[in-house]
Amino acid sequence: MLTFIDTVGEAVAGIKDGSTIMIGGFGNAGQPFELIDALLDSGATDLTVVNNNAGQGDQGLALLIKEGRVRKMICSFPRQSDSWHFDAKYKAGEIELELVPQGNLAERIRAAGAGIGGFFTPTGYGTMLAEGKETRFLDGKWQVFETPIHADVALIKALKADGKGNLVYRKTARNFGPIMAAAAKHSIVQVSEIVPVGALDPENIVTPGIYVNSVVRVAGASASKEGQVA
Amino acid sequence: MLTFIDTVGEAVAGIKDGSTIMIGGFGNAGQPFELIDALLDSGATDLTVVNNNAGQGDQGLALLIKEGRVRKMICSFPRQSDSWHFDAKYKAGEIELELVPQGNLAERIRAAGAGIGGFFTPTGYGTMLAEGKETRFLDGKWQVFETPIHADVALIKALKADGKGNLVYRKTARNFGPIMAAAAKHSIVQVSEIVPVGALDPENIVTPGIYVNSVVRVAGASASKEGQVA
Amino acid sequence: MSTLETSLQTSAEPLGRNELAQLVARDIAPGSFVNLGIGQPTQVSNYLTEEQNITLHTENGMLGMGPEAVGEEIDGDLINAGKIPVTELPGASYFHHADSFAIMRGGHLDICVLGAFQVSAGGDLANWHTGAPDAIPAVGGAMDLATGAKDVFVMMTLLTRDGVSKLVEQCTYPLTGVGCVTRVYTDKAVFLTGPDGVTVRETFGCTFEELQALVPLPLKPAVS
Amino acid sequence: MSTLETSLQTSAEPLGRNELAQLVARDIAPGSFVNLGIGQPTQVSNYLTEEQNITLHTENGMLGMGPEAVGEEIDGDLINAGKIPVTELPGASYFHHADSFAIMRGGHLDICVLGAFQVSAGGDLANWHTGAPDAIPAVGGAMDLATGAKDVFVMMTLLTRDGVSKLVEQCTYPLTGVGCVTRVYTDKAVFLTGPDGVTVRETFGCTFEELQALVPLPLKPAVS
Repeated sequence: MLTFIDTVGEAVAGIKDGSTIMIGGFGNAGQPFELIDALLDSGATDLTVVNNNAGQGDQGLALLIKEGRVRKMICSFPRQSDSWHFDAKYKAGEIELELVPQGNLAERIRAAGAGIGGFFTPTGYGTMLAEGKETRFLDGKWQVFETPIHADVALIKALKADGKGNLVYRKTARNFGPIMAAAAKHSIVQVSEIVPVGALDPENIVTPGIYVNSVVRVAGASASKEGQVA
Repeated sequence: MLTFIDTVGEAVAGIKDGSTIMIGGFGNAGQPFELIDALLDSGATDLTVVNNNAGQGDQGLALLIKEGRVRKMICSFPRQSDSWHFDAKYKAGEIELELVPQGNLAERIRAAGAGIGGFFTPTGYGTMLAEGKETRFLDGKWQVFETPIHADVALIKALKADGKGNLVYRKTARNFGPIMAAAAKHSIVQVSEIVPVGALDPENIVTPGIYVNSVVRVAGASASKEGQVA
Repeated sequence: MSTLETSLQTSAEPLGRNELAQLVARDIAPGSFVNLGIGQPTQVSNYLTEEQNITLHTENGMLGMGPEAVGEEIDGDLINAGKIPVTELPGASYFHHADSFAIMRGGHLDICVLGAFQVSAGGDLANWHTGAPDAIPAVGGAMDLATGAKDVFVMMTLLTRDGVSKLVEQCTYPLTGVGCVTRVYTDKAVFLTGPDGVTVRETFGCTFEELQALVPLPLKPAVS
Repeated sequence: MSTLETSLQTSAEPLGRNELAQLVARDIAPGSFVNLGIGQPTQVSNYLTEEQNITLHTENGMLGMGPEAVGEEIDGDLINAGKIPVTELPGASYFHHADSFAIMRGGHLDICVLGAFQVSAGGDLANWHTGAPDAIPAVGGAMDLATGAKDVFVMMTLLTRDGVSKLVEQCTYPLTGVGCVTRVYTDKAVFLTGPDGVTVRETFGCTFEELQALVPLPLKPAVS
């Protein structure tokens, strides 16, 4: 059931300790900073977080990690020049890491939303990231068995939502949003604009409203030219 | 490599006997009638055809079947009130049928385009369409192993192509087009309009040009209010 | 939904096809995303109210499907899964076939309504193939719908033309899905199916005992 | 491409980084779809000509990527896989992450150009992890690129700072992909890797024999 919510605090209020949370974004593009800040304020802890990275600088996901709220990260690229909070927790043995090739991360999230119980992919075959995994020779190649990544909640940033929860995104900020919205039981979306039903062209909708549970408008959140791009 | 071709005849001229051909469309919506007619004229035979249906009335795919060009149909719904040519060939034992649940058909085509070697799905478990197939209990459900459907050629109808081969479709005529374009080695697309590079909004492109090999304009082919809808 | 259950009770007459469609429509929770199968289930859409705010999915690539198109509205590029021209409601969206079936297969549809040849006590569904040796098999999206939706409602007459119950201990027709049906709407009763057996929610034109006499498996009356 | 091969031949000096990028750029067939990895491979884009009509893919969701953005062009919503602001060329398209990696994983990219720690005689690639016990592993899209593209070109210096060949019989660093590299562009030579062993296409600032002395595996000179 779709609801429009006034504040990011109310939007994340139901998130329970121990939840698995998908967070959209690749680097800063598409990262729902305001929802992450609200999640930090909510006090929810013991979280498993699915994101491409493991936080940058002193904001967003990086702060959630710094404050010890994240038990486990599932991501493809945790090591960045400014991922110091993850680095510290990881070296202290205080955070678990499931490192996943980026394409497997995307495909496993997609599989969860599409009801696929597992799939074979050539990516990772013969590498340490496939150690212990089932392999099979298919279509002329050795392939590795990978399983879906489900989540309780997805936090996503989109450009606009209409009154049915249909979403459109902006440029490369689209990234993980559409597949995470489908993979999570409950998806919470921050948008910069809410438009009337019928204002989005049905041909151009990227995430149909069936995948959207909560929408909150965050003023200025589309202002993508602002701020620093790390 | 993308080429723009003047006639449907030239567009299909390279199709070899024994090829596997995906044909877009669901019922008549999105069915590339002109390309199918050209394929018929080309004389190519011993074809395996992938389509949701097995032809309707006395046109398109139905004629290809009538003329004995189709060795095998891979489809979900061959039995329609006007699928008499398929019916006759099937009852005479002159055509092979691989019957696939429609969602498996779509997902198997998608898998081919996405480089997935196989996947598990609950669809069909415990039914005669899963007989002899590997099963596995995953995510709390019994699931069936399904494999990708690859093709040599896809024949597709879209609304517009730009100079880079980017495609947009129209309403429910989109159906199998995008996934077939990705699954086939060579995709041939008939469009009603070719527009300059830059005329399509990058946010709204449904099939990126990387999946398109040949584009041919068919005058009036978008005239979807014309003709009979069976 | 409990208010509906108590208000409907046992009625004096069996339900006609339209009344059955109306009953199913009233049982669909507001805000639901629903797929209506080809044939009789399609009639349910005639009884959905604007207040219910139901979004209809058609597996050939659309959410927000409107009523059947008439006259000038008819557009060969806008059809439903039964290949009937339909219309588009405000807030609709289009997507390709794999994305459309991902909606279904990923468990995102609240309800799908399907016809059936047979439903078993355990909720097995048979609705795609008579099993006759000369029949041309055609499955379409039936297996995906049966397996993917959160709730699968079946609409059918309780008895065949020969007076045989279509609600059975075990299906004899080829299966569409295993243990997938949650409710069976018939002209004589509404049945709830599940791991605990078959419960009768309400009867139409017959008593519980008369109904039990027609159906070759143990029924339980609903406890409200 | 054969005209390029004969025109380049053996040069008197090792190639600088820019010359290497230029060489790779010249070897990319017109109309190709290409993904350039983070770091040195990104420089290849500086030498692609308009006539080549190359379409650049960035795995974070775009085809038709243009040059790095400067000044007013900078837009935080438009970045490449290295998280650098870039621009959009006419005919670009955006898609989500699964669709973007499907382009790569489905074998639709003609070429990807990657850096490497090591490449083996059989085309194994090691470019994501030093294997050091205290290193934080980070793989990103490297394994998908290595496995998915039709051709994988590696750009690297032939020798480490310590003078050890990065072209090796067997990789000692953790692998990114098995048997995936088809060409290795280095400052001292261009190598073609494949099931038949390693062929030297051209040398820069050294003879074939001098090159062979640096590399601990049997090389073959190209036969034109």
